[in-house]
Amino acid sequence: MWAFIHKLGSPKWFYAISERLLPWFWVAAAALILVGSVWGLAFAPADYQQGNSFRIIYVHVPAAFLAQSIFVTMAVAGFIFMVWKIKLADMAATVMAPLGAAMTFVALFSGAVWGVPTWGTWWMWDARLTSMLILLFLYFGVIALRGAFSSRDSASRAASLLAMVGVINIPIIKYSVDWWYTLHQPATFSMTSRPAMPMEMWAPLLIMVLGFYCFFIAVTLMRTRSEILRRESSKRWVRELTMEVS
Amino acid sequence: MAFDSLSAFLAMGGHGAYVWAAWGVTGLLLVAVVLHARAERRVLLRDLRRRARRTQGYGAAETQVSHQETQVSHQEGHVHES
Amino acid sequence: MPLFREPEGGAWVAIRATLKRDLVLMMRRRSEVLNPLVFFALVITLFPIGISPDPELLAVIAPGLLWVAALLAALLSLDSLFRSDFDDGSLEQLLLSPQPLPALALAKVAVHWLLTGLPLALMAPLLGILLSLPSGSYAVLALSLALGSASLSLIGAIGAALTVGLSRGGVLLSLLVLPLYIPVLIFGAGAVQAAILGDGVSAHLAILGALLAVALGLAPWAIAASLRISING
Amino acid sequence: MSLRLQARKLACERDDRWLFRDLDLDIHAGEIVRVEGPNGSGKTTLLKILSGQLADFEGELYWNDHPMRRKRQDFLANLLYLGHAPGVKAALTPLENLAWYQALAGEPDAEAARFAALAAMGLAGFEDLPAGQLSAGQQRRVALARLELIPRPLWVLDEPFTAIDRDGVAALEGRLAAHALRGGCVLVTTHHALAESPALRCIRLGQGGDDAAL
Repeated sequence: MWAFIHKLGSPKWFYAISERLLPWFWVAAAALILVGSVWGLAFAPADYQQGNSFRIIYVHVPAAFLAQSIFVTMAVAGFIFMVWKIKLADMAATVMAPLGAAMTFVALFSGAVWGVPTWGTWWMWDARLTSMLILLFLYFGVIALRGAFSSRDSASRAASLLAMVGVINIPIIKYSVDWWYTLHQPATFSMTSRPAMPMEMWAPLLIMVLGFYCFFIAVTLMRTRSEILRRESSKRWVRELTMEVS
Repeated sequence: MAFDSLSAFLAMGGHGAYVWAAWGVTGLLLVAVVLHARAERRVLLRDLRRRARRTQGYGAAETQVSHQETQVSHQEGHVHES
Repeated sequence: MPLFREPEGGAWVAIRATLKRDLVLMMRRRSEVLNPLVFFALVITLFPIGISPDPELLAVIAPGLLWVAALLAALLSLDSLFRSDFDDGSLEQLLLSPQPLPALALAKVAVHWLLTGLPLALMAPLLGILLSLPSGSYAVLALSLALGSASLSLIGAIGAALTVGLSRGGVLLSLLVLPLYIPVLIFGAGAVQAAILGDGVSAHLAILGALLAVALGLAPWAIAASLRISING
Repeated sequence: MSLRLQARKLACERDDRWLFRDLDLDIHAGEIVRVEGPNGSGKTTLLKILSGQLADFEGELYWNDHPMRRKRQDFLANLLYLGHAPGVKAALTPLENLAWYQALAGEPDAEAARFAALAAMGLAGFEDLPAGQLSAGQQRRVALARLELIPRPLWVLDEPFTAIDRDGVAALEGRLAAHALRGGCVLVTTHHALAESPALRCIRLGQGGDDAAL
């Protein structure tokens, strides 16, 4: 068991195994996103209330899912790094943060654009959007803190700790923002929570969500591989590897 | 198919601007993430290769700088106890 | 003198000594205690000037303004929480003492709250008058601030501990800490609003208390871990 | 009493270069171990690792033949560390500074002991002045008064002679020797040459200019 975990944590081993996995995730991500896009944009029926503007859901919701999942994954990776000192986990957490911030931005942007036909305004302090905005700030904090330290080890541990503190706070923030929203804006129309979406509507959504997750895994694997090369550039196996390539 | 024609598809029932803006920005960002990851890897490999070649090349030719660099692996530590 | 004596005084002695030391230190640098209060008053003065002197409008936004201004004032004083200890080397001594670090960190945070959060809470009703805060909500304002600012001090101390080793940690500190302050702000300002509307405030205060309990349970360990990271440089 | 601090295969990497590598140390009671080396060779870093402050290193530390991780509390109860910065609060008087250290170390709150420690450091008459009004050398002496005040067998001192006048240096050197003679143990970095003695041992850290190759 321990041997397995440590093998899993070995950058060299990970570099080899991820090379074989990576193409599959790229293909899966491309295929799922393509199918989901065509289905969602062209074939899914229009919403009876929102018409075709509802098709924004197929990018908004997957991005929002990913934005939250990436933060949680980042915190878990930070925990693994702090407890078992597995540097690979920290390398993954490093490359995840910007992607998570990008996804949060996508969710915010698509939500804001969606707001124009739905609410007639570019920005509404909707509970979901507000939570997303706070999540974006949390991402900025983690990225900025990592960049502020001169020692890489301290930077990693500080960022891991902040991610863990953040992930404990996310449910609290979400709950309090929901509560605050219902207090101030009772009974406004919510964009995404609706009862009983027909299958032709949610199937492409599901495909898009899966596609986004595959995309996240593929990008993280690829960038973690780069991060491994960067951090282990003085190790013999990396040197030999770069010689081989050249 | 939820649309009768291509123009209807592009118009999205009057909401075309919003739908295409949201999708467009999302698509651009995904592509940008992929391109960035690829560029990052390419630059990194180039730097690593250049560094590897430099240490190799100098070692064959002359100079002490590279001598130090390539020999390091044989000098185990620089610590002496007295 | 003997070569070695087993530490006799337990953690409690060390905590009391740390409390006393920090209190004495703060009392000798009174401006550090007064500055957040002056800042609080100043910010509150800016709003009627910037928005409108209309009492009715001010009364509507007063709970939120008071809470936000108090929160910023508390944030302002956070940067110095561990800074001087870090600069003069006391912090590494604190970390090397054979006492539980979370408890010692908690003592420092307690002093911070006592000399920042509590005075802000006591001062808020005065500023509430300036903003024509409806009567009946003054006690709730002070109480919610007193309760909430304890959570703010605890959460903020994590950020202060993470940034203490950085030369320009001030702005970064606010970036790290402010998003985490939002739940406290929501329920704190909510309590005052509920008092104005005549709703029950006990639910809000109970949630503020729950947030404080969670912060008390987790923050000391996070602060201790952060300090250990920061001392590594 | 037993007193043994060991390090095995200690290695520390900073900014892609090894400060030191494969460093084995064995420090016993009755020894004065001086860590030498040019600026930037990692003396302070080594002291911080050995005093359990830095976690970012490779290798193992042992305290009395037990892994340090498990004996940390016991180790800290035996350690007296003096860092680069004296750890003296400028706004507090020397007495108040020492009182905090006494409580932190779990010592009984004895004012007479504090007065005696300050007097031993040549600070009689300065006990009640804010430390900020003292000179740098006097502030260093306030920090050094902890050596007199708190009975700890293992002293880890980073440049303790900084800012101290000649008489003070001699007195401190005598204090280190006496501590070793009584069965204590001193780990010290200094640019000042310590007098030869059988208890004295030197550890030299190299230039540290290597590229981090494996």
